Amino acid sequence: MILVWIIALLLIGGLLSWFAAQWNKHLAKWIALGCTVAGLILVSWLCMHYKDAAPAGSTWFIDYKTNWIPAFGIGFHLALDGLSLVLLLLTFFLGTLAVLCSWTEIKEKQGFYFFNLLWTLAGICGVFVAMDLFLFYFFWEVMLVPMYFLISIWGDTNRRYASYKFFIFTQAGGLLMLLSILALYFIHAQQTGIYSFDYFDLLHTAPEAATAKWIMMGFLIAFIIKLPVVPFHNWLPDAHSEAPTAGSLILAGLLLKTGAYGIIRFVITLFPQQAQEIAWWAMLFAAIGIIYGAFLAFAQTDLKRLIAYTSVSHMGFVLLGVFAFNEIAMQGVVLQIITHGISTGALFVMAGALKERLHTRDINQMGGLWAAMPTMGGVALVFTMASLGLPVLGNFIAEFLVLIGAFSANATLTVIATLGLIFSAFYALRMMQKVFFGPAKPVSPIKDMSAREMLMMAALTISIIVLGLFPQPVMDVVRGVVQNLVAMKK
Amino acid sequence: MTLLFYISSFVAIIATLLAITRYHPVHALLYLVASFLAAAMIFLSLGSPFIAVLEVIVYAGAIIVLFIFVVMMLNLGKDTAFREKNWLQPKIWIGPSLLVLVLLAELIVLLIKGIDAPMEITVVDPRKVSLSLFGGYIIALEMIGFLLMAGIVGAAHIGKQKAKTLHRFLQEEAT
Amino acid sequence: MNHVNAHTVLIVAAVLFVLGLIGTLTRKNVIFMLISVEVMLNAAGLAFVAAGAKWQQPDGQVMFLFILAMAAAEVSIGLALVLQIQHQNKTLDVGDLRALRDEDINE
Amino acid sequence: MNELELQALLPFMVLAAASVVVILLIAFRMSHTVIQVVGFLMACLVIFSMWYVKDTLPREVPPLFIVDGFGALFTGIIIFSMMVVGLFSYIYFEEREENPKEYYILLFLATLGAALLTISRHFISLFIALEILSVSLYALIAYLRNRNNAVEAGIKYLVLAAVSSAFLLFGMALIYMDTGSMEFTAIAQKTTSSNPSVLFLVGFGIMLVAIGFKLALVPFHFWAADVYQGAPSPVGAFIATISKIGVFAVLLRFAQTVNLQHNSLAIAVLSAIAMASMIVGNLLALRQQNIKRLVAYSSIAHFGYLMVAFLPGNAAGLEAAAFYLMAYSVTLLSVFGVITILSTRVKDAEGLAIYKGLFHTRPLLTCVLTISLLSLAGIPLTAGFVAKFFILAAGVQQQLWLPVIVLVLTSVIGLYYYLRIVTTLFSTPAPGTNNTPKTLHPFFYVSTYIALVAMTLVLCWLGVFPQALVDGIREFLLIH
Amino acid sequence: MHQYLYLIPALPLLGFLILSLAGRHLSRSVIAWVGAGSVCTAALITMGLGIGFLQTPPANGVYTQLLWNWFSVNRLSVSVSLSVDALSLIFIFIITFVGALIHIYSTAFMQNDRDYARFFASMNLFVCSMLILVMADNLVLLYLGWEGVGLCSYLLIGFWYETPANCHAANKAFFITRIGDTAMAVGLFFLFKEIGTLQIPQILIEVPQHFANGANNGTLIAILLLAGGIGKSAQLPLQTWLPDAMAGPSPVSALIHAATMVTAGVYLIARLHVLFEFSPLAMSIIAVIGALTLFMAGCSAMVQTDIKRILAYSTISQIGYMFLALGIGAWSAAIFHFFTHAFFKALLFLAAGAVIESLHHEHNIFKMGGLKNSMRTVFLTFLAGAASLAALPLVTAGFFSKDPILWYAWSAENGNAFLWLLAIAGAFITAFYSTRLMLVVFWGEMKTQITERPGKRMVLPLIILAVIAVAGGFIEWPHNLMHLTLFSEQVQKVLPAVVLKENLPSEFIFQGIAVLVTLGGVYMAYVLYYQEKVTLEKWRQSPAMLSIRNFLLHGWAFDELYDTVFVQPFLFITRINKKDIFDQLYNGIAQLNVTLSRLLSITQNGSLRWYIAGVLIGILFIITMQLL
Repeated sequence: MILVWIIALLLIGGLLSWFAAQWNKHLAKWIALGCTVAGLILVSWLCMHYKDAAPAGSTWFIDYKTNWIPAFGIGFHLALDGLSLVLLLLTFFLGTLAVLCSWTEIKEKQGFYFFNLLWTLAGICGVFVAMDLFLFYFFWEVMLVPMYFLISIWGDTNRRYASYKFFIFTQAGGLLMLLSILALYFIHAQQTGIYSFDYFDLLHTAPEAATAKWIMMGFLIAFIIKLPVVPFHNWLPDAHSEAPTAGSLILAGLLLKTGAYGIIRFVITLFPQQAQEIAWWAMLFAAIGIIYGAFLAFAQTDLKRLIAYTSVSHMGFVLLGVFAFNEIAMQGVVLQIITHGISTGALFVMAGALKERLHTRDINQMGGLWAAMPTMGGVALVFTMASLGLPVLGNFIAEFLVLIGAFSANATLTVIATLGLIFSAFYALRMMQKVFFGPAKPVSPIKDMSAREMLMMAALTISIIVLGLFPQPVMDVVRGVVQNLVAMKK
Repeated sequence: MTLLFYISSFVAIIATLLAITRYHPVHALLYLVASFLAAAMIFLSLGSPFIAVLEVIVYAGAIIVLFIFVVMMLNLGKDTAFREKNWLQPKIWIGPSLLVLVLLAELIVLLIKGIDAPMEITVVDPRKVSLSLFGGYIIALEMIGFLLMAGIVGAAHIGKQKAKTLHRFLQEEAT
Repeated sequence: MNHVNAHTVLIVAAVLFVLGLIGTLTRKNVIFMLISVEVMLNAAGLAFVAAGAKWQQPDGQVMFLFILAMAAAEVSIGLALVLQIQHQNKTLDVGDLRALRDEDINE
Repeated sequence: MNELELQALLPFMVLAAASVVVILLIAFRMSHTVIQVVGFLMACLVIFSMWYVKDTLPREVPPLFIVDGFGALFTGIIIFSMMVVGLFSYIYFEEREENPKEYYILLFLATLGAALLTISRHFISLFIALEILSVSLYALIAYLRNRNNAVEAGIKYLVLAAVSSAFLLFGMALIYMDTGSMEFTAIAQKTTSSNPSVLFLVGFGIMLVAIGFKLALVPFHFWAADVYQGAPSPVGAFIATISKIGVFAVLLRFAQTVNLQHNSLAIAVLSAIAMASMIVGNLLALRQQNIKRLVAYSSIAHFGYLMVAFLPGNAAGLEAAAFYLMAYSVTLLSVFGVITILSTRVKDAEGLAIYKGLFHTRPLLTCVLTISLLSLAGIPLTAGFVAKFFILAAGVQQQLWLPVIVLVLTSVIGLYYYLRIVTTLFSTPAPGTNNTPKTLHPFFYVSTYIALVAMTLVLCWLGVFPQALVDGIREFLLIH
Repeated sequence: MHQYLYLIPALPLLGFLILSLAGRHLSRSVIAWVGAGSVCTAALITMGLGIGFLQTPPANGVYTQLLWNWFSVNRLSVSVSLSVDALSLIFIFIITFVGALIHIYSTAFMQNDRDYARFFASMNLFVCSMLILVMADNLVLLYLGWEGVGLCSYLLIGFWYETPANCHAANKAFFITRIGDTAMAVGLFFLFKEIGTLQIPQILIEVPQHFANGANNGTLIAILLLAGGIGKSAQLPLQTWLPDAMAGPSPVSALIHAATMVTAGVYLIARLHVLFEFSPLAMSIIAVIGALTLFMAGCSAMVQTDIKRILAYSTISQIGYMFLALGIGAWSAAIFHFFTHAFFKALLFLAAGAVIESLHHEHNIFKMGGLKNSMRTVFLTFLAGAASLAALPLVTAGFFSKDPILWYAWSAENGNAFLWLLAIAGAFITAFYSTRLMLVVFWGEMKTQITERPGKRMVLPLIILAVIAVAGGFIEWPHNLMHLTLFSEQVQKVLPAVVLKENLPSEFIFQGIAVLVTLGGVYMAYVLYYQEKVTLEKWRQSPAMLSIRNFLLHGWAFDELYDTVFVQPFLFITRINKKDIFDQLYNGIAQLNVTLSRLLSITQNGSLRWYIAGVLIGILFIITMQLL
């Protein structure tokens, strides 16, 4: 039931802040903040108590189910396991930050803005806990529309194009997934006579190999578009660079993760056989993505675009790890999902702050900012290093585990992927140098970070370092899930 | 009877052909009358005298007259004929006609394919017709009433020739 | 010898029908179009009567009756429209009735 | 024919009576408002009478009609749409130069035609009902005969409709010739025994021209855009919803009775037409700047989708189609409602420019329009999504992969132009475009707004809890 | 004692935290105290630890301390735990002790710099991560330190970030070392796949059982790890970053790019010696690389004009000696050379820094000169350093550490004449350029005015280092003269002793040759740069010599090579693909749709006849379908 409350909290909060904004602009912010913080507290409480909630021998801590559209065997089924728990935590953490970082940035239509923000978050939460495929698809789309509004209304100059691209890419994938879901549904019905979209029922359907491959493809395409994997990544740079700061934060920090989550939760578990058949190709594409993303990131001059391409590169590690099919890599993937969310999110927040001050995203217009804003420089350094995978910071653990796990699965591709570490150094340091080092450009005196930004950055920095030094707790939460996933292989 | 059928259908086709190719509206209408009369003969030969009569009265009588009435009203005469003349160049009508003839050919082929059945011509007299008309199909008859009503109301409304007093809001548009 | 082949009648009907179609396609003056339409309807009616005759049922004739009525209603409105057209743009040329169309948009 | 049959036909008689009543009102020089109100009441009366007779269904009215749940369901949709259209008509015509009174006669007659289509099971009734519908439509389309090319639209529709009904008749004649009966069940008995004869198929093929024309399926779709643009907005709504629903209903009934879907050839033709409609419709709408035309094209595409639900010819398909039609008509009605409200006295709100930045001036209307568009695009939280989902389900179940894939891809194309409008709505308004709310007859404004909001809420509600409606549909469809 | 092990890295870390978080609000003196203090304390603790270690050696010769369990996924479990044995103790000693001196020196050297706090923060962080590197008991933790020192070197090279050249140098350093690091990372993955653990002690135990002598995988792993070492220690072919790294402040060069970080490679190889011993190929590669590097870098050092670049190249070459020693299995000799080199090279850099500072940032030695009398102490200390670098026999530490290497290059089992020749040549070159440096800088007439003189805090470390640079060698004597092996016996607790060939000629001969060569180098430099400068002038005229000189001056044109082979292509690719080709693909699809739509809307031309034609086409289609 608590899961329903978490989602309802966001939905209702969104409506409230929309209406509240009609007569007081600031109320909207505060309501939004309140909701996200409340959610954060709820989820952290869950993290404290997940163990005693779990029924013995099951990796599912919470399981809530009720009818929705019985005519089609569609249920309203939410469930929570370690993976979902961790992702929920991430969602609310970044959600709170998203609200904070749009505190001053958003000038007009605030009510509607926060409405969309919260509903996107709600959709994401739903995706992470929905255990009914129809419901999953439902949430999958629900998180899309508000995000589309976020981009297309509060975005940057080229927002129209970006928002169309974002929406159409994801929608195309989504509809294919819907087809697959339906196909699976009917096959299951043929085999058992029970019409049900329930994840746990469909787990036991075994369509014959050929069909299964196609069905899996439907799922996979939807997810690798979201992830994204080269060559389906083109929506990402535009969307990320045009979206408002909070939008980029959520896109990079959470929306991409839904793709990863989908692959882990559905592709691998529903089609273990087929997934392994295509493992080699998947890892190949992952390696290509890592290198390709890094190359493009190096070439960019638009700061946010640069960061966006780094995400393309980093998400490659997720794909690589997932299809390595062993516990180490899988753990790495989970960590990568979290740490990348934090580090890239932080970079986007920074980019947003810079844009607020300099009114440009072009790194050729920046330079020598360290003198003016050493604190931000320091923070930027931390997260630059995070994105090139420096030890002590969480990303290192994630990438190290992914690679060391993947190496035993497929050495050559892993080595190619590892080259990504070199290129990541290239773009990361280039960004650092272009923005903060070098001779200071004559710009009007700019202030260093405000208290609010300090707070956000402190939160992000601490979390990334803590994850780097003490990742074990996270691993323990997801261990059960991961072991089941790996067990699928047999 | 059969002979009558063949002759009249021949006449009908010829007349129709002429009807659709005339330039002058009135000529066209006259040929149309001819073809309708021929059609009436066909009906007769198919053993439905009632319909034959109606064909003559309603079609040739009422509808065509309506046409002619309008033609007169708009006095479409020589100039229309002339415009039609230099409009109906072969390059205009060849293409569509060919397509349509292809369609005809296909239709005929398909019709031939079907099982052919010589049909005994026995006269179905007006009595039977009116029985079914006022028996089973009475509701249809009422519906036809509404159909005609719609026709009348519509025609009445659209046909209204108000002196061109535009609505007050349309002045600037008119100028 | 007092019978006609069903096909023969149908073919005659088809020919008439097709002639009407040609008329609608090729003629430019609205009145001629309406005339051609009448031809087509008449042809259809012929087919019905033939079918009725084949099964020796009155239904075919009844149908023809209805067709007749429908034709009348249609023609009345059609001619009313013709009047309007002539009244508004002083010609019955369908070629001139092209105000409603996709104009070329270049985004 | 006994009184039971009469009783079964009661709603339709009331409907017919309504038109007569309106004539009388006109005769007594009643005002527009009175006619409007009385018309509304008559519509309610129809609904009530339908509830009244519902329990006695199904009932045959040989030879022409069968009043069963199917018919009742679609008649219900039609009447509902008619009421909404009537509501819009008031504010639309009140400020037009034409005397709006005959309009209501024609409106009722057209509705009667559509309603009779849904229950007819005989070629004669089919034909006459169809003609009632179209003859009144000729007049309705050209109603404002002095402005925005109404007459042109009228003549185009008239000629094409006449041609198509000629085709219809010819096709019917062939089938009659083949089977010796014009009554669906009788035809079915003749055909199901053997696989249908050539003549029958040719006949149906030729009839398909008329059906395709009325449903604006490719390649009989050319008229749609022009007519939508030329006709008054409420009439546009009428064409887009009521007439199509009626025709689709009769098509469904015919196909069900002679179970057409078991004939591979028919399926091939129909699916070809369906796919063509989806592709062409969406592509045509892609760059369209005139919102009326855009809606026309998108409705071409939507009936393409609907054909996908028609193809399986099983219960699931039927339900999907019914649900889709409901969602679709509600959505389109609200779109046309917005257009009607935004139309100024001088001109209908066609150009997309009018809608630029509407969110700043008319937030409520914007929300209505946005949700409707999203529903047309089939985005969750709206009825359109569930409807599209049902259709996909029906298609996938029958493994009509090709049409289904085409559906998916084209609806992705479709997404683009819906989003285009939505983005326009939310973009910053162009300077100088201030469409001030109208001040005339506030009561009808309020009621129109209420209607719009209500329909929007219905859309969302159906999008989240479709179960109730699905049950309702099933319950109705079981009555036969 | 050893329960305080964690304090050694923790103290500098603490200093780093304080300075980086609160640095901008502290006064310079406080910063100085925190920055230098933390390291000095660490040094003292190390002393204590060392004494304890020598007096009462631990059971298995290792102090270990488990701090916390870092992460563990099924068979991979990594803990943050420190372990100290003789080898790492030597390194820790150098790091903390030399580090402390350099910190003290810097408090004065950086006195007037704006980012005083940032400097010390970075330095402390460096010391911390370097300590972690050498104290790590598993390779992941070692990698952590490894990357950490890389980061610090990046930050400190680019310390004066306003000048783009510095940033460029910093990036270059980071990139090139990163290449090595990545190879090393792959090595770790491979090692884990093969052996299933990354704990150093286990590895040392497992390897012998796992790899038969010269097993391919073993060699591969060894080479991958070696690549890491090469990158960090600026050996061929990854040496090009070090000369540019001189862009950083002199203390940085002294600490990072002379004494400690660049010898991390040496440490890594020594630490995993078992792995290398089991693959002869890897060993010989190390030796060859070392020999070549020491020769080529030495040649470049001969012609440099920038005082710090001279020292940089000599550093490369000296590390080349260490690699040579490692390659031929003379482990303790290598470590001993590292030991002495740390002192005299740090000394040289600091002294050079003092000189540069006094001549307001003049780097070119030919603009210096005649400082012999004006800067007495600096001169003397520098002399000590240079002598030790040139390995003047018997009186300098350099001799004692380099001589064994020369000898083993011939005599050790896998040593040979080729290596020995290169080593000898290197010795000659070294002597030559150190003498040249001395002569040009301190003799001759004065060219630049001295602005300020080094203060006490700068001189003191110089003196201390100078003393060690001279006397430090006496703890280890060659076998043939007074056999004293205080150092190597400690080292040999960890590392095996060198294996010699059979029936060798007397070691004296080789020592003699070495001495002669060295003195020859000195004399030649003396002739060329002091007695008759005319010959030099003559050479300067001849284009052949000039081109050779330039070639050497640019470090054998490695930069140009890499630029054309790697950098430019990369930049080219990224530039042409800036606008993501796949975008074109998708835009193409979009365009296609738009075009289709345009075509279709032509059919909506409003002509009624055309519409009827549409109907006709439709029925034609349907009927044709029926026909078929």
